[in-house]
Amino acid sequence: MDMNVPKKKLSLKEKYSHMTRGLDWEPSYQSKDDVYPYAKYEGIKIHDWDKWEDPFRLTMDAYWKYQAEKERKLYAIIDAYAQNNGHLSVTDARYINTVKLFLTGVSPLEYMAHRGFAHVGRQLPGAGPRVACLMQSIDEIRHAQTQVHSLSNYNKYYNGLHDFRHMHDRVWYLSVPKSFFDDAITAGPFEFMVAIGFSFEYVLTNLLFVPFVSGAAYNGDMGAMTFGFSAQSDEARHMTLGLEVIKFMLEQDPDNLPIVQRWIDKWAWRGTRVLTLVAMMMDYMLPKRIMSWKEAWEVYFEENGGALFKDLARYGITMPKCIEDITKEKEHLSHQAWATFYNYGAAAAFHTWTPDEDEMNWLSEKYPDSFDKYYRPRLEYWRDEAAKGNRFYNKTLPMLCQVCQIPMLFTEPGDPTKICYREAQYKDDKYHFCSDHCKEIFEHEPEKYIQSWLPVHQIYQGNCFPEGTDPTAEGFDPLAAVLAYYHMNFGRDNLDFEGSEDQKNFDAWRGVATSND
Amino acid sequence: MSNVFLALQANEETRAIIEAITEDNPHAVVHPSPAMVKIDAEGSLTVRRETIEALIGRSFDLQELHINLISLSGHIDETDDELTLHWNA
Amino acid sequence: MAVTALKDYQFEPADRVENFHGNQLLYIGWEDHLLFCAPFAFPFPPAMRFGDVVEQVLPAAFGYHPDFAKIDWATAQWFKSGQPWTPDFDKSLADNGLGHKDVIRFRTPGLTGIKGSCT
Amino acid sequence: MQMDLRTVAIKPLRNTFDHVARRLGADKPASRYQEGTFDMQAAANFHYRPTWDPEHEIFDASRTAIKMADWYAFKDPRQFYYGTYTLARAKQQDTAEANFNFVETRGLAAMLNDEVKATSLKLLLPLRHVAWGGNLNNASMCAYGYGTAFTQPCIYHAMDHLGIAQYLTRVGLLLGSEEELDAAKDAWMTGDAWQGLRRYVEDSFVLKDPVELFVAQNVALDGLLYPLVYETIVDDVLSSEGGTAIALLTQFMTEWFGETRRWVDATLKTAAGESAENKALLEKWTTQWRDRAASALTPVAQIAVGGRADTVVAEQVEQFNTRLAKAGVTV
Repeated sequence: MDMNVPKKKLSLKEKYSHMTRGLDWEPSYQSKDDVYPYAKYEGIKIHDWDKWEDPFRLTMDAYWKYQAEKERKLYAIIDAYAQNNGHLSVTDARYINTVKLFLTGVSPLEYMAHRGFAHVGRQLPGAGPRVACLMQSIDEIRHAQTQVHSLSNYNKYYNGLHDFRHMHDRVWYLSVPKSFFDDAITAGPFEFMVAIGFSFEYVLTNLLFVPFVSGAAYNGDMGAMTFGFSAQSDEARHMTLGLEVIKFMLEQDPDNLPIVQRWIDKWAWRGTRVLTLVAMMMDYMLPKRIMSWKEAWEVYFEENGGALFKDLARYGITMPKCIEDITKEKEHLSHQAWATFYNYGAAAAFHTWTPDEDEMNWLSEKYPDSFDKYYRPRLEYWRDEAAKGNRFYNKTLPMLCQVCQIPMLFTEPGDPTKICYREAQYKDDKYHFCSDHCKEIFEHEPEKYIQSWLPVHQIYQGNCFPEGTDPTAEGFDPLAAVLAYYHMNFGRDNLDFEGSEDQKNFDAWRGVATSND
Repeated sequence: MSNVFLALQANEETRAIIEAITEDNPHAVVHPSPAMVKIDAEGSLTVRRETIEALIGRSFDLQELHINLISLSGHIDETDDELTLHWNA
Repeated sequence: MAVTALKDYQFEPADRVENFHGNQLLYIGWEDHLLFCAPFAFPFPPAMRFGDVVEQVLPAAFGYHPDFAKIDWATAQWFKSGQPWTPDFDKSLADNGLGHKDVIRFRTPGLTGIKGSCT
Repeated sequence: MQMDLRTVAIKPLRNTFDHVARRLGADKPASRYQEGTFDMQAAANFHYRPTWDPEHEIFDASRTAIKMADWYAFKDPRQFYYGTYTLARAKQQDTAEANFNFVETRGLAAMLNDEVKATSLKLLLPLRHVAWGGNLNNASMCAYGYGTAFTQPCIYHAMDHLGIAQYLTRVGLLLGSEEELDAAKDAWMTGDAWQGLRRYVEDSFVLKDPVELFVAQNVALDGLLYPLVYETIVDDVLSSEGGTAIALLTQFMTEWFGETRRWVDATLKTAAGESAENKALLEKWTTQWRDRAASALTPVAQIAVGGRADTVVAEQVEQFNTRLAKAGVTV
C-alpha cells in the first residue's frame, strides 16, 4: 500500500464545495417539489443551482472560531462599560434617546431576520445559498442578543427601554419597521432575499449602521459602538450573499429580470421609508453630529449604490425609479420626521426637544436650501412657545399611509409646503398613500396591504386599550388607555427632554461621578 | 470605473492589514473616521496574505479579516492567498 | 395586479367600516399649516352635522396654531380627494357625500403659517 | 470626549426589562440567557399573512398539534444564547483541530489497518448526508416552531449538524480522498444498506409539524444513531480493533451528543409534562419514528458489526426507551 503518496492539496474552493454542495443530493423517495414547496410559486426560474458562486467560504469550524473571538471581545467591553458607568460618559443624556429608538425599532428586526433566514435557508433548494442563509440566520440572532445585552445596562438607568418587545408589536411608530419586516417575511423566499439580503443589507444597511455606529463612537457610547461594529463584521458576509442572489437569479433566466426589477424598486422604497427614522436620528438626536443624513445618503447611496447599479446594468437592471424622489427628499426628510415626533411627543417612548441655536446653525449649514426657509421658523416657534410654558403636544391622531404606515408627513416631490396625498379604490374601500411609490406597491398586491394593522385605525376600533377597559365609561381618557396598552409610563417615558427624569438623573449622577468629594 | 471599498475597525490588529493594503494597492485612498477606516479604490482592491504576514511576522489566514471587517462593496473573489473586490463596470 | 401566493389569498380588509362601531373615518388636512405634521384621522358617525365637525372638533385639533382663530370659514376653500368641493355645514357627513375613509382638506386664503413658511 | 469617571454607586431604576421581570415574577437581575430569550419573538398584531402559508400567522403556535399554555416554559439546560453557544463550540473545535492535527502529523491514519479504515469510511461518510438532513430539519423547526425558547436551540442544532457533516467530510479527505466521498454518496443514493435511512430522512423533510419533526430528527433518529455509531461502534468496536484514531476524529460527535441530549430531553419533558394529550401525542410520534429509525439503522450497523447488528440495535432501543422514560415519555 502506497502510504506516502502526498495527497493532492485541495483549493479553498474545492474543499468548500465538498463541505457544502457535496453534502446535498436529489431526493427520490419524496419529490423535490414536496421537499421545497415554496421554491416555484413566485415565478423565479432556476435551472442549475450548481452555478451558484459562494461569496465567502467559511466552514463551521472557522465560523465558530472567529465568531467566538468576536464575542469574547464584545462581552468584555460590554462588562467593562457597565462596571464603569460608561453611560455617564456619553455627550449628554439626549443621546440615549437614539439607543431607545434602536432597541425598540431595530433590534426586534434583527430577530425577525434570524427567523426569516432560517425559513428561506430551509426553502431554497440550492446547497450554497442554504448554508449562507442559515449562517446569516444564526448571525442575526447574535445581533438581536448582543444589542439587548449591550443596551440592558441603559435600561437599568433610563426610561423607555423597559418593555421594548411589547412596544414593538403595538406602538404607532414602531409599526413602520415591524410592517416592513412582516412584509418581507410574508413574501416568497426569493422576494425575501431581494428585500432583506439585497435591498436592505447591500444597498441600505450601511446607512443604518455606519452612521449610527460612528455616531455612537462620536458621542462616547463605546457599548453601542462595539456591538455595532461587531455586527457589521457579519454584514460583510450578508451583503455579499445579497449581491450574489441577485446575480444568480438574473443569470439563470431572462424571465427573472422583470420580477427582480420590480422587487428592487419596491424594496428600495420600503427600505428608504424605514430609514426616515435614521435620518432624524442623525440630524436631530445625536448631540455631537458626525455627518448629515444628506451627506450619508450621498456617500452610501448615491456613490456606492450608483456603482452597484452601474455594475448590474449588464443584466438589464436599472436604478429604482423612486431614487429620483428620494434625492429630492433628502433635503427634507429628517426635518419632517423630527417635526412629527415633536408633534406626538406625548405618545413616544423617547424624549423630543427643539435643537439649540448651535444645532440649528449646523442644520442651516448642512441644508442651505431648505432648513432656514421651511424648518427653522417651525422649530423656533415651538421653542419660544415651550419657553412660555405652552409646549406643543399634538393630541389628535394622524392619517397614516396604508403601505409604509408612516403618518402622512411627506410633501410633494419638489414642493415642501404641500403634503403629498395619493389614494386608490380597491373593492369597497378607499386607501391612502404618502407617495406614488407606496400607492404602486399597494396596487400590485392589494390583497396583502388591506390587512395592514394600522395603529391609528386600530385605536379607533377599540383594539388598543388594556383588557377590560370600558371606553364608554365616564371620564374615559383614550390617550391614557392607549399608553397603558403600550406599557408607556406617562411623564417618564414620553414628553420633552427638558424636565425629564432622564435629564435630572443623568445630571445628578454625572455630578457625583465627576466631582471630587 | 466606480470605486470599491473596504471598511475596517481601527485597532492594533488592523493597523498592519491597512498598511499591507496600501502597499499592494497604490491607487487606494484611506479615509480614517471615528473608530473605523474606510479604504476606497477605483475598480478593484486586493488584500494579499503574504504582505500581511510579512508585516505581522506570523502566519495569517485571510478569513481572520472577518473579525474586524465593517463593510465592503463590490464583487468578491476569495482564494487562500488573496481577497479581491472589484466592479465589472 | 394580484398578489402572488401559493394558495388562495383573500382576507377581509382590517379597516372595513363595520369595525368602527357605528363610526366612519374622515381624514382632514389644513393646507399651508405644517406645524401639524400630517392630516388628522377622525371617527365620526355618518349622521354627524358637518358644521359640528368644524365648530366642535377642529378647534381642539388645530386650535394651537395662532392662525386658527383668524379663520374666516366663509372664505375657506375645500377639497375632497384633492378636487374642489363645497360642503354644506348644516347637512350630515353622509348627506355631504362623505363616506368611510374619505379625505378632505381646507385652505384658508391669507393664512400661510408662521412667518409665511407654511408652518 | 474622554471623561474621567469615578466609580460611584448609582442605584438603578430597574434591574431588567419588564417582560423579563414579568416572567421572573419580580424585578430582579436576569441572566443573559433570559434577556436574550424571553419574548424575543413577535407574538401580536402581525400585519400580513404569509403568501406561502395563508392559513397561518407569521409565527403561529397552531403549526404543531402540541399545545402549550406558554411556549416560554421551555428552557435550554445549557442556557445557550449565541455568545455562550459559540464559545462552547469554539472550544470543542479547538480540540477537534488538535485531534485532526495529531492524527495527521503522527501519521496515525496510515497506521490504521485496512479493514478498520475501510469500515470507517464505509460507515461514516454516508452519514455526512444524514447530518446535512439534520441541518435542514432543524432549520425548519427554527423557522416554523413557536417561541424563542423552543426555536433558538434549533438554529444552533442546525449549524451543529452542518459542522458534523463537515467534520465527516474532513475525515473522508484525511483517510481517503475525493473518490471516497463520491463512493459514499453513491452508497447513500443506491446502496442497499442506506436506502431505509435515506427514505427516513427524505420522509422527515416533508413533515409540517415542527414538534413532530423534532421527534423524528432530534429524538428518534439522532437518539439512536449517535450512541450506536459513535459510542458503540467507533469507541468500542473499532477502537478495540486499533481504530483509536477514528475515535479521536469523531470525538466532537460523541461529546456533542452527550451535551445536546440534555436539551432534547428537557424539551420533551416540558412538552409531555404540560398535558396528557401532549404526552400521548409525543409517545405516538416517538414510537413510530423510533421503530422506523431502528430498522433503518440495522443494515447500517451491519457494515461494522455484521451479524450482531440486530442485537446491537436492540440494545440501543432499550437504552433509548430508558432514557425517554426519564424524560416523561413512555415508549
